[in-house]
Amino acid sequence: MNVATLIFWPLVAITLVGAAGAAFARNLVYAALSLGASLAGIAGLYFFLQAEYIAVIQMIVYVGGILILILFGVMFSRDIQGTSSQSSWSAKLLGGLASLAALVSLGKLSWTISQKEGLGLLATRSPTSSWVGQISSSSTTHLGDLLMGPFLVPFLVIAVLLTVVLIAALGLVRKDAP
Amino acid sequence: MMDLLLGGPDRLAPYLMLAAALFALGVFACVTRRNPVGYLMGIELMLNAANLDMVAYGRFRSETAAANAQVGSLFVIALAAAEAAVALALVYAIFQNLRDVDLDKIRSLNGEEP
Amino acid sequence: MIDATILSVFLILPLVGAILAWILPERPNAQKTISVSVSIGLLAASILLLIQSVLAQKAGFLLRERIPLLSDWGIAWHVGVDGLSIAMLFLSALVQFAASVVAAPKERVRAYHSLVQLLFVGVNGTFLALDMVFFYTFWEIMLIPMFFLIAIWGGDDRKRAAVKFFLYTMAGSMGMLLVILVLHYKIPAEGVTVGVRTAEVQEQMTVERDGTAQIYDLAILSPDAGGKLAPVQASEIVKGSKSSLSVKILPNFDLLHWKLLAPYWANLRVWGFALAPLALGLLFIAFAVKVPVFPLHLWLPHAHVQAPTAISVVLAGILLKLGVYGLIRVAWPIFPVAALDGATMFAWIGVISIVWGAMAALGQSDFKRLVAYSSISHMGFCVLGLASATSQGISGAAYQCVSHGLSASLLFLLVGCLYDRAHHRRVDGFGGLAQIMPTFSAFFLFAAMVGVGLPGLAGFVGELSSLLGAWSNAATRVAGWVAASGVVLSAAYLLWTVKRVLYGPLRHSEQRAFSDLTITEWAALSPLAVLSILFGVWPGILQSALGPVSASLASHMAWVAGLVRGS
Amino acid sequence: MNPILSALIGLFLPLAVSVFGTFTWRKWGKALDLLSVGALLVGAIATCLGAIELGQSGASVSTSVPWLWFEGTGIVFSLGIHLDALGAMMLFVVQALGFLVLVFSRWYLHDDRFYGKFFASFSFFVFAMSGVVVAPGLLQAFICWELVGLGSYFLIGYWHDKPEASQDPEYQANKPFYATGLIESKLSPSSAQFKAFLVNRIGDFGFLSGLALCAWVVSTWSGFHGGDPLSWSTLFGAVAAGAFGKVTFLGFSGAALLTLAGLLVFLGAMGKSAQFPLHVWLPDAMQGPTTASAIIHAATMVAAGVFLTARIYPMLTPEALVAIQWVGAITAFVAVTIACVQWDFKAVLAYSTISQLGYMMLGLGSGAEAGGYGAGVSHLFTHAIFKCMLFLGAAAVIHALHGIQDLNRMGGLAKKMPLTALATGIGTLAILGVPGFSAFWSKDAILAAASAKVSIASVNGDCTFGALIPWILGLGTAGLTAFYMSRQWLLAFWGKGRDAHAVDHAHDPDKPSVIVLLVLALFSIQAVWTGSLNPASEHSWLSGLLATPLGGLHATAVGLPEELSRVIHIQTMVATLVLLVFGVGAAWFLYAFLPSQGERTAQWLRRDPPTNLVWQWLANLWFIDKAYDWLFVEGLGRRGGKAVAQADLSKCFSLDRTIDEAAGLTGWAGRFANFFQSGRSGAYAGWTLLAVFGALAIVLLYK
Repeated sequence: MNVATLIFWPLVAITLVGAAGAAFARNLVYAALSLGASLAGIAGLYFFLQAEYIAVIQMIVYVGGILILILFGVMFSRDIQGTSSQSSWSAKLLGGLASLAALVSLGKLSWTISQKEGLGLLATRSPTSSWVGQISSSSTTHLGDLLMGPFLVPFLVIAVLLTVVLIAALGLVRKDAP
Repeated sequence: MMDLLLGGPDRLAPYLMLAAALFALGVFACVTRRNPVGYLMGIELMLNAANLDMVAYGRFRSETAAANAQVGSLFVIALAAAEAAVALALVYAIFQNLRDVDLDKIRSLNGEEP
Repeated sequence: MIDATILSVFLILPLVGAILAWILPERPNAQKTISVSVSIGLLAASILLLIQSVLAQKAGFLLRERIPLLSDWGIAWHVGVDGLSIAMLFLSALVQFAASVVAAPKERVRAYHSLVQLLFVGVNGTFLALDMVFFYTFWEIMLIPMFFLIAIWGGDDRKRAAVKFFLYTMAGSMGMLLVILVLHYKIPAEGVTVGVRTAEVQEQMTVERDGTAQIYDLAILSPDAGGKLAPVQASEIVKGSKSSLSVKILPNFDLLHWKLLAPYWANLRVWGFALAPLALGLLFIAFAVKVPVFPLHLWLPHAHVQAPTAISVVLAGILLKLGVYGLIRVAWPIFPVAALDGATMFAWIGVISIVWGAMAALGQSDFKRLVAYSSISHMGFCVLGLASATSQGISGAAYQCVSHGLSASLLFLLVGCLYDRAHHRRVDGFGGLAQIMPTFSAFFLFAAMVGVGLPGLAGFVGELSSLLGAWSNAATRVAGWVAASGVVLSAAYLLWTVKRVLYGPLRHSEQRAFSDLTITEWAALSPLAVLSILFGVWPGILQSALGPVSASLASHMAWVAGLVRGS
Repeated sequence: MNPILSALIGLFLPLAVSVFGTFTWRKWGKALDLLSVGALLVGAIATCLGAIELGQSGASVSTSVPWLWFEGTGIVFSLGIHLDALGAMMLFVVQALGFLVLVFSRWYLHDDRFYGKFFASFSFFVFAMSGVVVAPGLLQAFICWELVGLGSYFLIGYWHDKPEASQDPEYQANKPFYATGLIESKLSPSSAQFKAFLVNRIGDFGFLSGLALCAWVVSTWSGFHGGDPLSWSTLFGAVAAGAFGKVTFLGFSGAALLTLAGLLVFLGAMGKSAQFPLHVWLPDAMQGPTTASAIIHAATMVAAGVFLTARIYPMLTPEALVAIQWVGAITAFVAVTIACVQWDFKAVLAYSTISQLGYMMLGLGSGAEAGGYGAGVSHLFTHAIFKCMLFLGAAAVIHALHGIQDLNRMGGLAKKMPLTALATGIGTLAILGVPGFSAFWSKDAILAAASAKVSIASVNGDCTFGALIPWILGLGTAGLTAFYMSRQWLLAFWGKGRDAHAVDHAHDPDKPSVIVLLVLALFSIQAVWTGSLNPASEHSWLSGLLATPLGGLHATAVGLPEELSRVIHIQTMVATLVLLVFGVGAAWFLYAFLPSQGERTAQWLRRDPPTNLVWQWLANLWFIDKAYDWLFVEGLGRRGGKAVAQADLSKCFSLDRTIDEAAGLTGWAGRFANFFQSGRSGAYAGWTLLAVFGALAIVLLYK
């Protein structure tokens, strides 16, 4: 049990509990806030995976942007408390079944794959405690090279898409929109 | 004990298991929420689960794979942002028209009057 | 002179017609002109082919084209015409012409004409296709326009009739789909090597650039000096120096390859059951619904009664023939042994259809229903002839298809003429029409006589050949004898109708105002009548096209049966 | 003239006229008659020259073109022309009689509303019959056979717009008290033509089956090397070579199978030649114009059956011949009894025709070695001539009386139309078999043959009482023939007119028609046929002709010693003469000596139950037509048809219910599917995800 492990497991717990809150909390504001916690936890996990840039982006875009948007959206609801808009038992049953199926199937898949880790299916190189916490600048530089190199066209497309989406969103919320 | 079962941060299993759990929770949220915002949160959870999976796989495979996976997850985040923006705009539009955003009450496509 | 591209004309022309009819503004004459021009174009193309086929007098495919599309699945665009399909294409174009010329519905003209053209895309495609995927696709494509044509422009009970038609045919073709899939998956991935009949090789052989021989685009193999299978030079086959010829067939959907595999299918077992009888049974049901034979015919009178005149003409004139065509082209070649084993049963099914249809026709008071039952009775001869699996019987079945296409079209057109004037179809609502509509009466008597099978008209040749075929096979002989009673019954119901409708004093004086045939009615009727005489007086024309194909199929069946039973 | 060419002219000239006439008779009907008369004149002359060219040499000529063939079987059916002495003679008779009848028809139908149509139909009919006569094989015989049926269909239904007698107020008003069972009380021309065609089709069922049977047997015969299996030479060659012994059908083989084949083809002949029990169409066919009856019932349609039986003689086994003889004898007797009580001028002739056709079959069935073949065929020719004339005479009478056919309203016509009376009288004498007239020769030959057959059988020691019956029936028929034919002539022409109003204005036909009658009367004299007054002359012109087709068949028995044969002939002659005297005497006593037969009949019927019973039985035509009506028309046709039609529609039988259930299943499936489509987007997502991940979970867990 080293320092990395000590940080790692609480992060996992935060992520999981936050997600559970997002899924189960009756009050939408609580749900949104716990979602934020979960997203932040994931950002922390990205550090463990040496994806510092993604971690930062996760914090900025998700926690800083999308979460705020969601909180705005919550305000449109009449029943933020969730007292009257309780979902029916059939919906809960269906949701439970579907999520159980997802959990079982994905869990089984993940289990199988992680067991095969040593069988050459994936590289055996693993993040060791020696580099946990160290920021590798090369990773970000490399990412920049990729985005401006082989992934230039998708990058541009995404940029265009974002522009279009913003304009479309504006169009949708215009006063005289249908 | 978890260490023994799943390993630690230097093993692949905990990341994948966490992602699976996140995904399942996202599914549950999607199905049960009657509010579109709650629905959106479910979707965000599922997207994040996928992203986490992707980055983890990349890291445990090779340096190149890790970089490519990160580019991919970057795109996913961008798309998620766009999607959230559109979704919120839709919620606003619905709210403007119907003064409510309860998904269970929006059933015009099923032949029912709102 | 002509190559296989002409075949696509049969699909593209009606398709273009359908699109044109749809996009042009709704004006009855415009749409009608398109329909008629398309059918004339098809008629010209099919006559061109027919002449070629009559001159060639060969069993092989006159034109054939095979373009692999999805090689992994063995799906190919494989179309081709031999004498049989050319005759059918000709009949199809003729029926289309007659159906286009007569009065069409007045409302929703664009949709009507588009659907009719689309229907003929399906019909022609089925006659052309040699790949089971496309055969099935075209087979099903036919259903949709027909469904709407009955359901939109039909009589009072049109929806029910359309649904009935759809369900019967669909239920039948499900079995066909199952058989197609099973057969495909029963060809092992490494392929099957089967022997081929020398006569078939001689009929169908094509020569590659390097001089090797191919049959249906498969290299013909023969053991070389070392005993290994190797491609054979065409010249060696012509010389006859190679005796044991075989081909190797990989998983595919090719109808002709499946025909070559007939000995393989005959010995195949699935879950402990012999595959061939089951599969043949399913295929027979699929095609028999269309023919239709006795217990599966119930959709036909209903559909006929409800359908508008032109659609009845199409239904009786060409759609029923697809059933027989399917039996000749698909069911019999692939499962010859099972077909021969079941010959007695199939023959009796045909005979029951003949007698039952005729008896039911005797008891009808609705004109269209009467003609519909007469169709069932006449098509029974096709099944009888096919059951015998002899050269006479098979060509008789094909010939009967053409002649019944002519006679039934004539009868339905004439009933339509009456309906246009009287607005009802009760047989007893007419009487003595010969006095006021002499030309109509002449045509009606003529059509009845074609149906009766009067020698000198087309109907006789088909019936005679079918009967001769049935008598030539020990398994179907008794059935053939009973079937001969059909000549009495057909005379009974058709001429009784003639008597009631045409002769005697004028029964309803208001019918005195009826006009005789109009120019368009003349135009629709006379080609059919002329051909009825031509094919009756000089059957050699059609027989040159149909005979070699029939004989080839008969000897294929006999050969496979010998091979399988001998082993 | 080349016989083939002459036959082609005889075939296609009338065909051309009829095709032309079909399209033009409305416009140019008046010109069409001359065209068709001219065509048949040319045909008659040509075929006469052809027959002379062919001569009595016994040679035959034939030519054919392939018509229908089947690849891989070697079968090539051909159409063409096959002429031997018999065929050439028959062809000439058909064409010549056709010509004469047409000449007569120009007068008879001159003011008819369908004038031109008659000539078109008639020409077609002559074409079809010529086609049967020159047929080179069984198939062409069948084809033209059917066309003959079509021709008769046209001719019988000539006045197609006439109502049924039962719905005709005019007829009902004038109906005589004895009209029960009379043909005219039943059918309209359109019904009669339908009945004729349908009854003939029953025969054709047999013909077609027999044809198919022969085609099958011959094409599997080892001696068959391609070609037409049904051509006379191949067919008879196969029969002679025992091809029928090698195959089995329904347990029949060899001679039994050959008998079956022969009888099946003979069934066709029974239809056309109106043999019991398929004779019912012929009396009704009287609804056509009388001149049409003259050709249908003399030389053509009904003769076709006899001609065909003669043609297929080599394939008829002794057993088949016995059956044919019985059929002929029964037919002759049944018809002759019915003819005795008919009061309709044409009905008497109709039943007389049936009875004479029965005679011919009786003759043919007696077998070649008893002389039956020659006798039957001779009677075919002689009967053709005098029956044609009798019908034309009837036409003259009916025309003169403006459509009256009732014998009760005639009488005394001899004074008004002497030439017709003379010609008809000669015809009657001929049919009676009075010495010196043609039937004396041919009918006695038939009876002699029937007798000779018995003698041959007794010589061979297998004579049974049953074998005597056809002969006895034949003799009885001879006597009754004398009775009813003289009755008819006496009632029509003798004595005083009973319906003065009608009879007073009667007159002979115009000159050409009278000449036709007299020419035919001339040919009713025996010497014209045999070339000598001695009826037993072996070397007569016609017997020489008949000797040829099958190589040495004679009109006299060859299976017996000559003295015995002569004794039989003389016995027969004496017997028939005695019967003749009795028959004519009875007719004279009842219908000429005693007056007022109408009232007398009525009194008889009231007074004498047994007579009444017999009269009812005969007047109702042995109840055969009634039985058919009940059994086939009402029973099988109307009720059977209705029953089947209803069964076909009924739910319990049809698959409709299944279809409905299937439709219900679809509806249920729809409602089931509707459960998933609640309209809640969350539910949609839930079901989709559940399906995807459920499937994935199952796959992953149970792989």
